[in-house]
Amino acid sequence: MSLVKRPNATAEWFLPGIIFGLWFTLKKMLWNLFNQKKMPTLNYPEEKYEYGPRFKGNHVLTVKKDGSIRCTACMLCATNCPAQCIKITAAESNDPSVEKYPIAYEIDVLRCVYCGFCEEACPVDAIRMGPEWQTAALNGSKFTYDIQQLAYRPQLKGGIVSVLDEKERHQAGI
Amino acid sequence: MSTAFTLSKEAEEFVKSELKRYETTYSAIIPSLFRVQKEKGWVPPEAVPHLSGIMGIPEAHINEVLYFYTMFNKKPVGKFHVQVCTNISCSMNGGRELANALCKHYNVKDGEISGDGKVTVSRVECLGSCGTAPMMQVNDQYIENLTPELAIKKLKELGA
Amino acid sequence: MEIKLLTEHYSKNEFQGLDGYKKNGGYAVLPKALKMEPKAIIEEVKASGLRGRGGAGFPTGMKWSFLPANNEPRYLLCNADEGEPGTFKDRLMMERAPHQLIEGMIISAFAIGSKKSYIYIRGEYDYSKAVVKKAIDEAYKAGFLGKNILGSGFDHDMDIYSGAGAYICGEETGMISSLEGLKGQPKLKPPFPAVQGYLRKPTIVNNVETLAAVKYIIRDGAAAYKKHGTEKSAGTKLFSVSGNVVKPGNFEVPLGISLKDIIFNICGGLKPGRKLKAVIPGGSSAPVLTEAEAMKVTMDYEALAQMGSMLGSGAIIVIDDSNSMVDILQTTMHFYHHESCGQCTPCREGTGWLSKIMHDILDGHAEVKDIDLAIKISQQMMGKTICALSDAAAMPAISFLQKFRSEFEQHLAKTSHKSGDHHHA
Amino acid sequence: MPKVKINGKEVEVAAGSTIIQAFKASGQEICHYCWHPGLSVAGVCRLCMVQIEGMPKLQIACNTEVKEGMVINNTSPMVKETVQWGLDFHLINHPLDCPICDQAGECGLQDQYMQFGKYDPQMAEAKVKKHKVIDLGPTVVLDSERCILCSRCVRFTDEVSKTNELGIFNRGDRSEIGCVEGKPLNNNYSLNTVDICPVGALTSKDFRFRQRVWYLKEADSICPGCSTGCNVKVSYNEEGLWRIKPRENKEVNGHWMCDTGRDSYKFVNLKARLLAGKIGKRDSWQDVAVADAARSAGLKLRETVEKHGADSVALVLTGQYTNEEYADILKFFTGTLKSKNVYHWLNNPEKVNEFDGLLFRGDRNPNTKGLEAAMKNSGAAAGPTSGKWETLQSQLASKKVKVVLVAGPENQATFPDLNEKIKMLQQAETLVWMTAGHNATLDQAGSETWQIPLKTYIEKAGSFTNFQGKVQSFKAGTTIVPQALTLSEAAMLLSGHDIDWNLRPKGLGGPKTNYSITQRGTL
Repeated sequence: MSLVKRPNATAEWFLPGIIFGLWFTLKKMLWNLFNQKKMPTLNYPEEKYEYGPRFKGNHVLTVKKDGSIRCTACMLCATNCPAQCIKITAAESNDPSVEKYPIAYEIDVLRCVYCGFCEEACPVDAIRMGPEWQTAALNGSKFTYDIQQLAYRPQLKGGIVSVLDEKERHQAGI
Repeated sequence: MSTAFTLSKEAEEFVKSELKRYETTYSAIIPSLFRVQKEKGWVPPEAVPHLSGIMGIPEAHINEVLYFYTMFNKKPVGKFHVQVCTNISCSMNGGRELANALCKHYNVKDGEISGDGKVTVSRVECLGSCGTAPMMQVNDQYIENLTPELAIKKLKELGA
Repeated sequence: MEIKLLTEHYSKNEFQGLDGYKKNGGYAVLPKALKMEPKAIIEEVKASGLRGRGGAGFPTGMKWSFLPANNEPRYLLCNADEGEPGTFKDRLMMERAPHQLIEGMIISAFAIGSKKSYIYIRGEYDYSKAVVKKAIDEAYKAGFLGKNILGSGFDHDMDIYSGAGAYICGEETGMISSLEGLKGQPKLKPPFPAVQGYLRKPTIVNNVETLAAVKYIIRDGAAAYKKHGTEKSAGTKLFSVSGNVVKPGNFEVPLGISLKDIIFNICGGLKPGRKLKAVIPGGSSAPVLTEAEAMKVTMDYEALAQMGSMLGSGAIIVIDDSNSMVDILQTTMHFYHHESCGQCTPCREGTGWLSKIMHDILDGHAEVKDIDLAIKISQQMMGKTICALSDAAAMPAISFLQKFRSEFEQHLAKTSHKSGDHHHA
Repeated sequence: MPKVKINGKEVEVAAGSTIIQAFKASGQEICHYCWHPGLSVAGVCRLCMVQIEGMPKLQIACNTEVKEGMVINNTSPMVKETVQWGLDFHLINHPLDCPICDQAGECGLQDQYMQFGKYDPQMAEAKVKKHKVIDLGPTVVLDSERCILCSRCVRFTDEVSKTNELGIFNRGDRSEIGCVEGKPLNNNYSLNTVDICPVGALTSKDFRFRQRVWYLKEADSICPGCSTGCNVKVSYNEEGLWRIKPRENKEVNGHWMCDTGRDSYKFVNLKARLLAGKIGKRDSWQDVAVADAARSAGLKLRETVEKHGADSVALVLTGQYTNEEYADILKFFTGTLKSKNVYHWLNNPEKVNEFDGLLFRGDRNPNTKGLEAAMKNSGAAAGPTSGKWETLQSQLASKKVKVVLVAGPENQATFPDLNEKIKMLQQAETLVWMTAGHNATLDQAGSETWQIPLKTYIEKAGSFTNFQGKVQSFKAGTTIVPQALTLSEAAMLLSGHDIDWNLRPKGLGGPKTNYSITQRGTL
């Protein structure tokens, strides 16, 4: 149980509070003026914070060594997704060593809760939660990420290579 | 299809006579495949639909038989198909060394045809000549109690 | 000491042909047999204690009596698909004395009431096929085959059939499948061949040696035959001895002879300076015997079974101390992997797995725990499949790995570092 | 009737049945792959091992006949270990590509390993490499690595379809299923091999990669493909139907169905369907609510009868509707309109009695028998009246018949004479065309036409009478076009009555799209 303290006479007389507040602000301002480097805040958007590598930001679809999409369209991420924000359309590839691949992979990031279940469900390291976190856009439709956005957006510089290579795995007999 | 593949008249006659020889027509598959191999040196895949046409047996059954038995060559072999036994008794008495020596002499790998198209050396399982190991089978003929040098000499005598 | 019953005239070249065979007492038993009651022949064979010489050692007379008593056509098949590594006795018998086999077969066919028999000869035995075919033609001409044999009213036709290179066709139902023109895959039992075999008709499958021996049982009587050998393992047997002995070859001896006797007296012992390490007593499928076991065992069905091994086809492979047991087991496993027909999963996958493990052990890619794994795999393959090939692969694996475990461990200790890292890691 | 004890539970089974059948009869679980009730016994997977009291070795349940008083169990440690290892043997060379394998979710290996498996894989060696993505024929794709060589498909082509296309080539663990060059797996029953394949080795080209099976629901139904009336189950999700599989019925189809029948999901899906009522003619079509279309058509019919007599209207029925619907529409026509001008539109009279020897029949309507019976009952006409088409034709030409009401074919592909007949029927002043799908010829109508969307077999309950005269009833599975009517509902609306709209099923929502996003406006 928490007790709420009733205001008494000293508390009602607010002038000392105002003076204390102004003084505190002035003190911090002066400190900041002379210690700019130690300032804890960032001047966003000129300055940006670097999150740790495990930060779960915007999704990334990884690619194979040849640059094609790693995803095999197994739909485990879509099945596992608690927000049901992933939509995949699979197709048969002409390359028999690929067999199945997604022709459409869409994530509705407005619905996404960034739980990371998709990357945990993925058996082939095809989807990861990347370090990016700026998801602002002017239009609602911009929040549906497609393959182009997920795998080949400029920030990824040509795509992130998956740790698993199907050909190598097949040759190794796994 | 069977257009490109033909058998000699005698062979076709042979196949037809074998069909009547046994209690069931299916029994004629093995002798017929042997006959094809005798004529062509190996059993090309086109032989299967061709035989199926003559014998009235589904292609898949003939192909099953063809692939089950090891004596049918599914790939072309040299004029002299040298099969060296490398099973227990033979390998204990130098069967593997014999096979290696022959491979080296004819500059081939296991199952390959030598440059002049004459010799194929394969390692095979027991040929039932364990008391006279090591041995090799050149086409149909058993040559026993061999050493690498002797084997090469015998093959030379045969013309390889 | 050798007893030459079946092989009495084998040294004579003329024995191969009809005339030479007749000169040496050939086709003298046939008229006698044809005058007997078929049932009496079966009883005689039963009384002789003759057991199948192909590998399983099942009493022949008993097998014949399993035939249903109906008028369906029945077949006699001679199993000459000799594929067991180490065995080469049937080849000798067919090439030296084809008529002896044919005569034995006619008598057996008469006993079981079969009008058609086949000799299934393995495909590689080209010379055997030619010799037997020629002998059959001769027998037809001389009236020993065909309609109304020797005026007895008994008709019988005989033909040969060539295999095409499959060890599994030595298994009786595998052979029947092969003869039916299918893949040589063993069939489900029941029904057993004696009830439903070749073309779903009652069929008896016997080894070359078994059928040849029938002639001598009828000639001399069951009691005379039984004099050779032991109480439960009667008669003589051809042993094919190979490996590291001075004088390898086929030797006919009475069952119950000591293995030591065969190796050191009949076969002239080992090469000088070599020491006996192990003996495979019944073809590659038989569990291996250590030197100590080999020195005290007698060669009959019971003694070998007691030792945990088997007489099998009578192929004795003598291994001296110049050989690596790892190498031999790898060769054996490679063979079974190569020959598994691929029908039953435990055998198809198990033989492949064992072969890979043995290969890894040989190359030093394995660990000690792989030895236990291989034993476990083998145990799980035993008795789980349609035919006995799975057991035939598992038994040597278990015996080699258990009896010579220290050698395998030493081999691993010696080699496991040379390969560096491998896919186990 | 021998009695046996299975895991302590006593069951009585028919004499001559095998232990595995006794297991099924007693409702107990037994691990197996190669055994299939519709095929011969192969006994090669060696998983249905059981322990029988008095026998030293384990026996396979699929090839061992039950004998009176047998005491059988498959729960002893020995059996369990054997099955665990048996499954491991199956898996050591089986690739772990479940993510791209279409069988995942309905895979025998997955399910049985979960239930009976060892959970301790010890295979460290490289797997055997075989061919992948082999085109076996127009309908089936093979992945040899996934194949566990149970030989079910080979036995199917040998024993059931008797076409012998498949074989197992090579031996040992190099064995592979395959066809011979020049003779692909191409028969009208090829897709049954996909059904019976316990793993993902054989996959259907039509279904391959299109859906994961765990997104699909199943509903039982009757195949409308021909008059055999195979019992089927339909897989669907909110986007529509994806495939049809056979359901066992010993009296009708056994375990199988034909490939042609498997196509009868395509005309049900949205793309092929008529979604709203349409009134008008070429270039002047007007979309109206389904109920309004039916009501106005009914008004037209009744007016015509009042003005020109009962013979000025005609009803044309096809054999693709349920018995109940026939009764209702005929009641409307012969009762309310008092007309006996009813015609049975039989699409291919010359092929009606054709039969391929297994399941597929030339009569491509599921309910020809039912329609004949309904027509007889209503007193309209009897027997297939293909010959009477001339009567209708002459009546149309002489403008005696002014309005034709048609319950057109649901599965338009089975009517080769469809466009020709539509053109003929369009000679009438007014054509009221009721059917499930849209049709281009109809859209080019020169005369006044009503198009009223109807429901398909999977969206309604009812019964079909198959060629044997066997009445097979089925329930509604799912709803693809919620606004469409059944023929019974249409009959009610045509006769001027109303139906209870609250009782009608709602649709399942349509394809899953991220539509909510695109509907959000710009900021």
